[in-house]
Amino acid sequence: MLAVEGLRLGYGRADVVHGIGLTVRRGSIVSLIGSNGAGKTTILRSLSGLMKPRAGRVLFGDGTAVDIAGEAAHRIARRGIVQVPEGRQVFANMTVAENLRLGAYHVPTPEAARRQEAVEARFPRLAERLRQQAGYLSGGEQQMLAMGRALMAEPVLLLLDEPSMGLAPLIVEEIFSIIASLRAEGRTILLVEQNASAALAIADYAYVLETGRIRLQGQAAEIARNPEVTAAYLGV
Amino acid sequence: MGQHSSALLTVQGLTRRFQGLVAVDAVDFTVQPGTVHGLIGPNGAGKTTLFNLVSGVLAPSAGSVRLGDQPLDGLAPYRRTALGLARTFQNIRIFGEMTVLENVMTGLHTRLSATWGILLRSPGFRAEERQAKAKARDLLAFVGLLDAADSRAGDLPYGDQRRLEIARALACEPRLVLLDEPAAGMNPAETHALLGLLRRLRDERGLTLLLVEHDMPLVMSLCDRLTVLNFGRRIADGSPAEVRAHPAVIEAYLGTGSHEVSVSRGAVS
Amino acid sequence: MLEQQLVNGVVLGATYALFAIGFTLMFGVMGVINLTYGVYFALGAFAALWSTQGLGLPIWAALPLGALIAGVLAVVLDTLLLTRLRKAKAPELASLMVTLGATLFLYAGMAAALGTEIRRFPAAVFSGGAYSLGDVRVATTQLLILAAAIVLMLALLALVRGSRIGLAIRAVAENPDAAALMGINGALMLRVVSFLSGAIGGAAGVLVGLNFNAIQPFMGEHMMLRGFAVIIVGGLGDLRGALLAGLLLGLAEVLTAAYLSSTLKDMIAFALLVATLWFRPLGLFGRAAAKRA
Amino acid sequence: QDKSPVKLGAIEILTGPNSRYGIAIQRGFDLALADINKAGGVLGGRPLALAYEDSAGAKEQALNAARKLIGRDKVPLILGPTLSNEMFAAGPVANDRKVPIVGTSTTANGITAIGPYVFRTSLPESDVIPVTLKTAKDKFGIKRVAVMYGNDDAFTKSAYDVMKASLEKLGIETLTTETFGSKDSDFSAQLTKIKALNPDAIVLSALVEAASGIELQARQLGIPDKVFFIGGNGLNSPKLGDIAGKAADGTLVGSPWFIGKPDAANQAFVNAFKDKYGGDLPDQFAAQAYDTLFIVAKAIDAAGAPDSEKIKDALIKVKHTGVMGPFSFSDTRDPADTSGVVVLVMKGGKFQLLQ
Amino acid sequence: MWEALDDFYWTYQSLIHGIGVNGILALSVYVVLAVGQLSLGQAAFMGVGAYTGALLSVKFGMPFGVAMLASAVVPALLALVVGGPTLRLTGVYLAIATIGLGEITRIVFLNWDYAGGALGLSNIPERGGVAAIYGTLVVLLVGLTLVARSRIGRAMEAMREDEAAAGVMGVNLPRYRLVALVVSSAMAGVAGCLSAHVSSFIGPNEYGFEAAVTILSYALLGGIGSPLAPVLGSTILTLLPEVLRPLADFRLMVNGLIIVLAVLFMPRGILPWRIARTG
Ligand SMILES: Nc1ncnc2c1ncn2[C@@H]1O[C@H](COP(=O)(O)OP(=O)(O)OP(=O)(O)O)[C@@H](O)[C@H]1O
Ligand SMILES: Nc1ncnc2c1ncn2[C@@H]1O[C@H](COP(=O)(O)OP(=O)(O)OP(=O)(O)O)[C@@H](O)[C@H]1O
Ligand SMILES: [Mg+2]
Ligand SMILES: [Mg+2]
Repeated sequence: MLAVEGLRLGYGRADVVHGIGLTVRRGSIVSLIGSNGAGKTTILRSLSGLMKPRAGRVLFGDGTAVDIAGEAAHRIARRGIVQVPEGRQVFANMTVAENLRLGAYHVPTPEAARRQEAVEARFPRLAERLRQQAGYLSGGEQQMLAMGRALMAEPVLLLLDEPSMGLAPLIVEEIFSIIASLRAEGRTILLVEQNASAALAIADYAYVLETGRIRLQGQAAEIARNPEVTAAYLGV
Repeated sequence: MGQHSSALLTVQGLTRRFQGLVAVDAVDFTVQPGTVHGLIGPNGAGKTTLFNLVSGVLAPSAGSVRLGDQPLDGLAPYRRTALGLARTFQNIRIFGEMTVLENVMTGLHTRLSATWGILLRSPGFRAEERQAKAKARDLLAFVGLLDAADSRAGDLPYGDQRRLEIARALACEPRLVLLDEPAAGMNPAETHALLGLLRRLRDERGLTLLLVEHDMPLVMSLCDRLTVLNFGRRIADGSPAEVRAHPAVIEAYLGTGSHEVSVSRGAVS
Repeated sequence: MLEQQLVNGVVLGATYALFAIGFTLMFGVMGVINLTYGVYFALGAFAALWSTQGLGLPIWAALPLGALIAGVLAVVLDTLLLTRLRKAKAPELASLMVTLGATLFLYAGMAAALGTEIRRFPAAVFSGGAYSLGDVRVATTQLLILAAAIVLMLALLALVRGSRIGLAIRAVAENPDAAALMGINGALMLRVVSFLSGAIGGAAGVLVGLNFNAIQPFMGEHMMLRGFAVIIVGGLGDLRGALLAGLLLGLAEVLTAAYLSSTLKDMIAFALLVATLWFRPLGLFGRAAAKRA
Repeated sequence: QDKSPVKLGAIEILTGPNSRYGIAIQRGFDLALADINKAGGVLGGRPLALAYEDSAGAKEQALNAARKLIGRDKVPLILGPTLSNEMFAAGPVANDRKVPIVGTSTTANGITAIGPYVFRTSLPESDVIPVTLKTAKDKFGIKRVAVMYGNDDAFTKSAYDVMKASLEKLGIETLTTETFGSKDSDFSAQLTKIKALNPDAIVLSALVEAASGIELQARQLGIPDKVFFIGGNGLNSPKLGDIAGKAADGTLVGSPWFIGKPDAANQAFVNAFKDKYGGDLPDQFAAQAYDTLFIVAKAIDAAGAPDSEKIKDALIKVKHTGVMGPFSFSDTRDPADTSGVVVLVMKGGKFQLLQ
Repeated sequence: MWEALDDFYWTYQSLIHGIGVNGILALSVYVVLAVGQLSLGQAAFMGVGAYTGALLSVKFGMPFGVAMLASAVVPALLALVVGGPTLRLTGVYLAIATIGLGEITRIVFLNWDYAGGALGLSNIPERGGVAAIYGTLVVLLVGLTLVARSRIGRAMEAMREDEAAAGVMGVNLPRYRLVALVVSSAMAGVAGCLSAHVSSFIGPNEYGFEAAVTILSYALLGGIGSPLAPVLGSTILTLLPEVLRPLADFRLMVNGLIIVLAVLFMPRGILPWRIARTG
């Protein structure tokens, strides 16, 4: 579904990601872990087109894949690759309902309404706040909104950047069960999480990133057992 | 309620409404000096709003806040800072264009007094600046950021920015520090380091902390006492053990036991 | 006399409103103080002049042509200047400065190319007609201005508030990156807004030029000051606000001149501005940015 | 024998919103320059030359230009600047350096009071307006008028001051005095008020942009044609008829010059101007400039050398009969002779001599 | 040789005055921008200062020192009066409110016959000159640099970046905003007084919207990282029209073009560097 080859990324003069490769199979959850500043967010931004790669290919699709490296973000989004960005990035001056509608921007209104019902069912908190300006939501509510907005698009490939950040334990559980159910629906997910143990618990495959290079990769369960990983990322 | 008159922070009947919504609803609690007091609750429970009310960023609809014997009601944020209150923000708000050291020195603002001396470069002013700089470097060393003292604050990785915010808050020479989700966005190893740092603040520097955090292992192992909010109301108050067993808290916030998944440490161990 | 003065006030107000609607769209949506707006006003008028004089078109054809040309220039300038700054994440005020430079350039260019003499539409263009209702007289062009202000406002309102495009425009204005993640073509939306506001500025220039029958490269400069007052009194970016505040200002000016003193006329606009901000720091319809500590 | 050109300075508004005044003046100068040089120049065969400096209508720039012309180019005399405001800034500088400076279009009060080196060839409003108003009273018997003036401009305001004084002197009743900004385009409030007062005429001090707008709107609001306008110098421009068309019919202005003046010199000037500038007609600014350069050339010849002090002394004695009629300076360095003032009336979009 | 030098100086005297005066104006707008506010009222304050100084000199024959002092105090008082309500405004709203203030001031001068009305005030005696202008400029430049490199400078930059956070750090926001406005208006007033006494004539239209935008543009072109930056900006913008004189008809166009290119390539100002504020 997604194959990244030789991806090189950077800001200004410095390279931050040094030619990495990743593969994400259709219908799987792939987890990307790494410490602060390793370059996880940078990678996700390049996959969704917010940042142009300096080198490398990003092949998307099964069979006859196309190279989407460097394509404009809105085109990539139309292909069904949707990102829940770091720092939530909700439209602060718009209402919750408008934010959700924007999530399904290219979908006719009746269909969008149907999807919104589903999202509201998942996040009752948002349903209570539909007419509130998103900027006034609490941090966790905003995170739910960012997630709900992405679900409105019914993405083919979902890129999640720390979706559980700032959420209460109960909601974190909810988020992970949503991720699991999305896979069950046949969607594909690339997951960046600080909460590595939880991420590895639901992922099929995992990559460990260290200062812009892939350090380790393998079945999620194996990675979770790797002593280096447990020491560095699971805080044991 | 068993309040001690020696409480450092006393919150009484604190209420804040936004149009129809009651974000903080007649909340009472006290924070004892030298303790770490946790404030937890579901998303949107009103924790950050309560911080805003205590630090003076928002005005309450009703209720009062006292720091020691000093009522804070109606005081602007800078006055509260001068009285010994400091805070960090849930969404990091460092001064990105300034250097790391300058960020911390800004925290010292109320502790410096030079005015005319600035224009005259008086010895008093220079001594004061020298001391301020030394003090700021001390604090950076304390949070482990001394090496980054001269870099642009906005270039720091996320976790470092959080620690810088803490150092900057400490520079205000507070008696009470309000920390809003300091561990958000940190991985378990970093959270662990943060835990050590916060402990040292309490144990070595004798500071009092009021902490909002969703990372339960951190909260449970650090806090001396917890207050739980839900829909703006206080639903529980007590020691971590008491709160963990409180049915209403489990129902509203913690979930039924299986929070191994959600809790960062301990799932694999 | 009062009736006639009310008509005068409403017509003057409508010219302010018409000018301000495009301005508030450009200013409110794109978030930059765009000083080039006055140029579109003059450019629209000149384009209409040229098409009636040079091409012999009737005025109803000259109006859209004037709007079109002004709109296109707005898009070109936005692409050349503001988009670049936006991409470079330059500080907000840099865009004010760049529009200042562009304005100097454009005014000087227009003055060089078109001369600074006042021009007027050929007599044939004018129906020149006026309706009398008892003592009250209203010219056809005045009715046209009034109608145009209302129609444009309603159309824009329908577009911005009532349609998906409007939602997308607001999203792009607020957070271009996030909007792109929603599949919205931000560059296109900004061009749409630039075009619309430039075109409205141009159309306003045609109509106002026609009404006072005096066209001159610097004709937009004077309007800018009033434009600022109107969009701030109305609340930045708010179309209804711009319409209402425009009418309010027009009426206030005319009634001041009629019943107090014409020397106070110029003052009243700004007194109204200051007074409004005193009681409503964000104007009549302005909303604070939703941002919390 | 010295054949090097004698270079004079000229400060005019050549760019920006008011450049049409400066450009009209420049054209007048250029035409005169060509004529003078064709006839052998000055000082027995030295060509005359002009160094133009743009002031863009800003007094700082007029000041900088004056200093540059005097200090660096060392010109013996400066023509201009265009606006009275600019002269108030540049005049003292030239006067201090004892370089004569000759305004061709500055009509405000107090210009020549700046100092002994400041001259002007334009008739101040105080010489022209009383003539116009008196003619209007005598010929049309006006008794009650409304007054309108642009109150944010030194030129229109000072003309208004003259109007006010001479209306009082003539015993004409002023029903109301209305003001406007020189860049306004809507005058309906003031005109509606005036209409209700039913005056015999409207006395107007405005620049031509505003004036034409006012006249158009007056008719649009139904102020009858018999209520005519009486204008100051600002209305004395062919543009008024061009822009306001029929609405301007009946407008009276006083003028030091008239395009239709039948004498040969004037007709030759008008035709030469039209030829040189693609059919554009000269206005009084061009005519004043044209004459001024001849006056200055005569003074240089009389002075015998391109020397500021000598030119100054010669200027005050110059007598010249140009397109505007006979000219000489008064003791206060203003035009001495006001007999050339004519009253014009607008008919069919063109000014004609009032019969 | 001396004569040539003297001539040179005389020729460019107004320009030299202009650069100094505009430098002071640039610093005055810098003071406001430095606390994160946007003012288009500097021209009005300058006008108030110019009229105050000129009236004292022309009508009362006061010594220049008194005129200078008064031309700092009167605009400062005006700022103090309007300061209260305008402090609630932010960003563009403040900028446009100050435009309104400027227009009202202009109209007051226009209709104030005692001060010459539309005709302005002429025959202002020549006082101060280069020494006073550049003395003031240097004193302000040094003073502001010293302030910038102190706790006050840090607080100002903090306000500019994030007001709420600065407040929580103990910065008295309303006080800083008000003081900045008052100080900057006093500076603009002094600049007005100095320029009135070297140009012999002032008129109400010199202090309108265009002047306000020009003054703001000094700081925008130069940058606000340090007090030197806006002064550099004003110097360039003052010199530009004179340097471009030979281009005649195209000079305003080229002037505009240069500004556009400068901003496109240096959006943070020609002198974007900030000064260290670590004492
Ligand atoms: N806009 C930027 N300009 C310059 N450097 C940047 C920028 N954004 C990120 N960086 C740098 O790039 C590196 C990778 O950052 P990135 O945000 O991708 O890391 P991350 O793995 O997502 O970290 P975190 O866990 O903190 O979110 C870091 O060293 C960071 O400092
Ligand atoms: N300015 C405001 N206007 C309207 N509603 C607000 C405003 N600020 C907060 N709220 C609402 O008040 C409630 C409490 O918000 P608050 O930010 O205090 O929650 P929180 O407990 O900090 O949550 P989280 O853990 O998600 O950060 C939320 O439902 C939020 O939507
Ligand atoms: Mg990240
Ligand atoms: Mg919170």
